[in-house]
Amino acid sequence: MERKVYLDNAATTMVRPEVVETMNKYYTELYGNPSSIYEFGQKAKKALGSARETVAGIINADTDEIYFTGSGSEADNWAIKGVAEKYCSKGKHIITSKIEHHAILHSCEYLEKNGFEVTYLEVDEYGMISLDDLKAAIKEETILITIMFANNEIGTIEPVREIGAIAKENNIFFHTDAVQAFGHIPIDVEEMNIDLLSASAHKINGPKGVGMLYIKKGIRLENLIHGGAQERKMRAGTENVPGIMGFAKAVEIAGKTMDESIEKMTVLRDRFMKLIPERIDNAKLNGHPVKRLPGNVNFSFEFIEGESLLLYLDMDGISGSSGSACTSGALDPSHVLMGIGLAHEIAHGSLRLSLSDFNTEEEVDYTVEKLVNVVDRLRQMSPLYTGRRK
Amino acid sequence: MERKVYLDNAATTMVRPEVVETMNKYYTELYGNPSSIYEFGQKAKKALGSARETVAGIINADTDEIYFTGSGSEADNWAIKGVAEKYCSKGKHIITSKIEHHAILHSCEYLEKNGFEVTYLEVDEYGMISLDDLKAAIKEETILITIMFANNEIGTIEPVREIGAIAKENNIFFHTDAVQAFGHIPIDVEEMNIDLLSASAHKINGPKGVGMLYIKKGIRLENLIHGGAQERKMRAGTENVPGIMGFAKAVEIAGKTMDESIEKMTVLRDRFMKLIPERIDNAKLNGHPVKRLPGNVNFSFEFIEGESLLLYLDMDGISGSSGSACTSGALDPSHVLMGIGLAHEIAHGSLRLSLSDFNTEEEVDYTVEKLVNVVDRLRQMSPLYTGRRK
Amino acid sequence: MYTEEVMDHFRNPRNVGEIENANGVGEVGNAQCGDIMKIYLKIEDDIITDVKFLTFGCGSAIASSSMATELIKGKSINVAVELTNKAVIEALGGLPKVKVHCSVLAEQAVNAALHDYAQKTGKKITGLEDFDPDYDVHEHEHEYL
Amino acid sequence: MYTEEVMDHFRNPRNVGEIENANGVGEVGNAQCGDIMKIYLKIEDDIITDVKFLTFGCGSAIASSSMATELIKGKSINVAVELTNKAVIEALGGLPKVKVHCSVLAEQAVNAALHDYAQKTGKKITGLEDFDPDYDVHEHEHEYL
Ligand SMILES: Cc1ncc(COP(=O)(O)O)c(C=O)c1O
Ligand SMILES: Cc1ncc(COP(=O)(O)O)c(C=O)c1O
Repeated sequence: MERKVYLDNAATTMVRPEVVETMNKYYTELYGNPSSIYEFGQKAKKALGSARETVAGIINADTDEIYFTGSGSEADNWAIKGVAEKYCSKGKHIITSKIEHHAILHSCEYLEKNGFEVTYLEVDEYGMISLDDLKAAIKEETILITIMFANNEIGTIEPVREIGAIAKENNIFFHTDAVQAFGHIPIDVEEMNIDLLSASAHKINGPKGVGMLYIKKGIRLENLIHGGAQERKMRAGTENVPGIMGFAKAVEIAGKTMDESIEKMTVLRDRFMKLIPERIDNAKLNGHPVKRLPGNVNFSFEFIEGESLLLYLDMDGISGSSGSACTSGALDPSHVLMGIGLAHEIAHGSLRLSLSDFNTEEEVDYTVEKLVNVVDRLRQMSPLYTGRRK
Repeated sequence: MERKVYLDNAATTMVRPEVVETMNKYYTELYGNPSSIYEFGQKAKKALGSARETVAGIINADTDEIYFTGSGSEADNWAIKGVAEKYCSKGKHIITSKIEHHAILHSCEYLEKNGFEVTYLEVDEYGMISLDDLKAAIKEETILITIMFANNEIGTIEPVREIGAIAKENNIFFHTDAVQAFGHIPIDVEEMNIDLLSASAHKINGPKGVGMLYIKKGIRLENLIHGGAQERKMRAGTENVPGIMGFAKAVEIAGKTMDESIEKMTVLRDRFMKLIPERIDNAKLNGHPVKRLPGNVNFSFEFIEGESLLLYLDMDGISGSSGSACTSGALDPSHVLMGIGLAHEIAHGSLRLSLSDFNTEEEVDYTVEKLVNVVDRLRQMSPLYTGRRK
Repeated sequence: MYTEEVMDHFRNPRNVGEIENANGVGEVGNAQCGDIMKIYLKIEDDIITDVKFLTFGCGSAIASSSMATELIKGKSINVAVELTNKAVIEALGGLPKVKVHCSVLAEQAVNAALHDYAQKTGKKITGLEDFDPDYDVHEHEHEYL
Repeated sequence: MYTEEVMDHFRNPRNVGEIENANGVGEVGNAQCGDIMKIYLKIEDDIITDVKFLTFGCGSAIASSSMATELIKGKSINVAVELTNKAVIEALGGLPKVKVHCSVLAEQAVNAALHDYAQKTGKKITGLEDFDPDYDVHEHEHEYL
């Protein structure tokens, strides 16, 4: 395997060299503890402040509304459990959707075990929630609406602004898991009435193990991690200064190049979305045709199974991902593909290709070429295949 | 300020160049998601497995008893809340000590708000808990004993083996916050009957933002972070592969050099402990004279206050730490110094110097020299000083 | 994740295809669960002279099918009926726990094809008495771990 | 953490020491809370001709003492009594929130010394009517934020 075409950027990304360089400085030179008063620690503290400013800037938040965490999952858990614990006297009802990330769904299930009621909104065939359903689900006891900004599997972008307006009108907190959207598409927490927002550095060419939760001023959460006075006493643990500085660097670059990057990725994405159905029969696009992340391509190929597809593509140096149960050791295919109403056997044959702006048109063409072969090869092997056998 | 003598290694450490090198490889080359099935992801998965083995090895645990976290604080929170939630039907009583880290104390306080009872054991003047007190505190409802392996401020090493024996005899889980001991002194979870143990990478020249919890086989914890199936479904979030690999590298080196490092640091520590009282009147050693971490030096200097001391030392390029309230914005000096029975005014004048094996004898002598001057200068300024004024 | 043997049989699966005049055909699994195996047998004088398979499924399903067909090719039906999922796993140098059911499917597919042959020809094959063509491995997955 | 001015006054505190024949001495704070300030005044014809201090406390306590003494040195007692903690903070280019009480202590120490002078000399100093020598700033910290 000579060639490497990385198309799994929704799972995780390569860390940019500039980001690595930034981090290395803080690993070996400016490694002081920001809580220490000597100059060496104060330098780290100052750096943290500037990182917070950068991260706040890209979503139009205030610097002191940004709390760094150890992952997107931690931010999601914290937002949901933190609101639930602090505001349970107001009510114990939460609204979310069926196609959230497991960090949201399993946090909600945890709360259900602890006496909360959760409404899981259905989505349409594109993965879009219905605003009417949302309105109908709101009750006196609803304290939180948590709907993702964009879906990680099918790339569908939810009507966040409208959700924010509904939440505000009803005086309910609105959290959005923006792990897939943050740094990729424009977000304005002010304009969109977002109260809490989760993000993760490793989805934007930053380091793994660093995330953040934006908490609108005035909202109090119970801590998820108790201990030291870091993050204004809200999230304990010696600050991961190198990771946070790397995150900020990645955000800075993402912010500067966003327009360009959206344009570039959209061209590549649309090329995939045009070529695949042209070259392969019975290929179904998953997710919304237009309201989707610029980097997300998701197709189901009838008669074949996703893991084999991935493994054959891997042999051609192409890294993708699938919602097939077989890739996860689960019995059912992904809840997202089920959520948009795919039949099991169709869902099993799904492929997600997720772009970064390091990808090229030539890689798209190479991938399509290989994909045509691989899909054909697997179909020739499949007892379900109804087309011509060779 | 030309010179830099870093003596705050109990707060955080410089990342070793070998560790940085290891991490960089995983940032920019082997950045694949270990949950992905393509070869690129599988390589990361395999690496994780070997990291787990290394980390398990140094405490004589099994590979699948190691769960990586985002910090020592997360590990502490998870251990305590996780046991509390899963075993609350057995009882709601927890035993800890008065001089634990805040990650432990505040987790316990959180549980107290939620219907648990917590006994905070007193310690003697050296910071040592009493085994008789421990035994007397055990009740039918006790589900967890959590006592730190070694104290972060005064370096005292608790009688962990004996605590483990008592816990085992009484069929109670034993968690130890080993953040300060792990990788520094020998730990054997098997022999010492430790059921749960927290550690943090950045205390042993590894990266910040990576920790681990050892969970003895057979013990089930409620998740602290719900979501994806990572860490055998126990701790969600895309694995911080570079950080974990860096942690493992640091552990590997710590393991190989432990004997040598203990010897070296003990010599330096004892030099401090000999020279300081020789050169400075009214200097009181805090912590145990012998049963203490090889890298921990802690003195109280009467008549002066810790923050000024730190700032003057900083001007000479020396980074230390203090349990003074003034360094933390709190009103009272550290709970640890209060816990060992220091008077407020003495506690305010405390200084912790914590070594790594990068420190040298020459640095010790330089520090003592400067310390003599700084203490004298502050005493000359102090209205409390009873000695000769110049 | 997979051993070299699994990858070899996945990369270059042996005996892929249909046999037009097969005298034993078995299909097990279902699309809902993500794997279906269909095995075609050409049996002459109680000897499996040819065998082919079609599989819809993951890498280990394809590799298990390939390996199972190799293990029974040229064998007598009395030997073929003894093929166990463990033998398939062993021959593959192991399978991940969550993939063990693939080897069971392969065993079942061979049995189903032999069963079909027995039914069509009226022959009795010792070892197939308990064969249940509707048995669903996915519901019994844990039993094989 | 600290401004350049604070660090300058901390590094090179002005007016450190005692005045042997001081005619006004004030001490505020307590060791338990971690800061004590003692101010010595030499007053001639209502003018503070000399002032010195001793302080047990953090960096900002030392800097506040130093700055306060500079601000009243050579001033008349009627001007000195007007010294506020805000003036000290301003002259220092700001103090961190958690350190504001240090500036209050400095104001209090000056007042205490003036009060002592007034008591010893029987003079009345306008502005000291409400002075409470037992007032503990630590209990009122929030009021000055
Ligand atoms: C004894 C002890 N426990 C827990 C912690 C918390 O570790 P971390 O900062 O990695 O969260 C520390 C250090 O800060 C510590 O010294
Ligand atoms: C939508 C969404 N939410 C949450 C997460 C969790 O982020 P992390 O892996 O950083 O914990 C992910 C990615 O894994 C995601 O795509």
